[in-house]
Amino acid sequence: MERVRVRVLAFARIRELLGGAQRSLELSPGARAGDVLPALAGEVPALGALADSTRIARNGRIVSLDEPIRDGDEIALLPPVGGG
Amino acid sequence: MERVRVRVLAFARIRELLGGAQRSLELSPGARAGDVLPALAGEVPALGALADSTRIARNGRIVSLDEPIRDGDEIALLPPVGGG
Amino acid sequence: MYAIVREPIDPRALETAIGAHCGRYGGVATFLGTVRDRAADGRPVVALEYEAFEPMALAEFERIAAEAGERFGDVALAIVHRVGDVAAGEISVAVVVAAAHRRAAFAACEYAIDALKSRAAIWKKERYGDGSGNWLPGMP
Amino acid sequence: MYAIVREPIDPRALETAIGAHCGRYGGVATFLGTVRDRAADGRPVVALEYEAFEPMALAEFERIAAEAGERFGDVALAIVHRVGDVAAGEISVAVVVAAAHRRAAFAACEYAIDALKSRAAIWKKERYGDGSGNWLPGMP
Repeated sequence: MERVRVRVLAFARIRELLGGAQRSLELSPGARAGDVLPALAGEVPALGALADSTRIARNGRIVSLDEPIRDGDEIALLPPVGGG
Repeated sequence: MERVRVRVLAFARIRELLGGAQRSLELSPGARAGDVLPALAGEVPALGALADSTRIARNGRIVSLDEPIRDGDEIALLPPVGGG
Repeated sequence: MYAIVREPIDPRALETAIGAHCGRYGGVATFLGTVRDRAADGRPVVALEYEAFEPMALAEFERIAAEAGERFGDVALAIVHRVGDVAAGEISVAVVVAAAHRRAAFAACEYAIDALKSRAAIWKKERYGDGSGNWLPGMP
Repeated sequence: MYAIVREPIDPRALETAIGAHCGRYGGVATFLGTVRDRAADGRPVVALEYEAFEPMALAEFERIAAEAGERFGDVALAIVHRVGDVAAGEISVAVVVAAAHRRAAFAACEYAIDALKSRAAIWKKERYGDGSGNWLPGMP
């Protein structure tokens, strides 16, 4: 079984809940984009409530929740945006 | 009969045709705003063709061509405007 | 803040003059009219020569600003037009509007520049490289 | 000209950067987002703290500018957003658009700021006088 270790980038409210802007995370083989936030919610339960509103970018591109994740990916967790 | 002497202010094309931005003009008693440009056209015929497009301001306020003119008035001859 | 000026226009100074950065407003919309270096027929233009009947033009600026306030709410406006020779690329007119929200700022800014162009006692002459010139047609 | 910056934004420098005064354009429309000193509930706001996922935000700025060009023709755009603490009254975002005519400049400017707010990977937190703060709701 292939190891799947990714770099997680967190922003805004998610960054604060996670306690940092970056961390590494090991996922089960066959993991998909939608598995990242639930995996972190095991450690920080408040993140679970944000899963519905969070978009996932894989290597700088927004992906659907069933996008397969590969070892070495950069996974960004994006709360609803609102600059300006 | 009352003398009607006015100060004429001319702008843009009218100023150039008239050869100056200001001049004084003596009008017949009972003169109206619409009489100013024709009076000057006697001296500068090219002004005659501009009468239809020229608006008249009497003492800083746009007036209709039948507005009576009084001695001492300031009469401005305004070509179609187009700043910006 | 309404003015007819002979020197170059500094839009940043206008923002300050209307209090755009006082914390009350959330958006500033600015329009700068700049002199194009080509006439409609393609001839090179070196400058536009602007002329105003200043008291009437300024009174119109104030009326336009009052109308913008009635239509778009709490807006702060600066309307400044330059006269004399304005070289290609330079700013001939600036309208700066601060408002709580961007919709009102954009709407008031566009309203004011449209009204200025069609109503203010200002004229312009296109000046070409060969020394000749041409008064541009305005609105009656 | 697209940037995420930490220092104060200078809109005049952006005009120069996009060639707004090169003589090719007849109008420049600018939108500056400024930080309001009151929250929606009336609480005093001392600053907004902005955060961006920079590579994605910049890529979005470029896409927005390309779309504006497709929709509104020959326009030159600068889109710059500041991150970090932006105090009440200061500029958080600037969109500067030069175009041959004012309609295109206004339309492209409003299009770009609307798109930026709803699509760019940028977030903001309202910071109050008592040291507390609140991430403002964004668009999913």
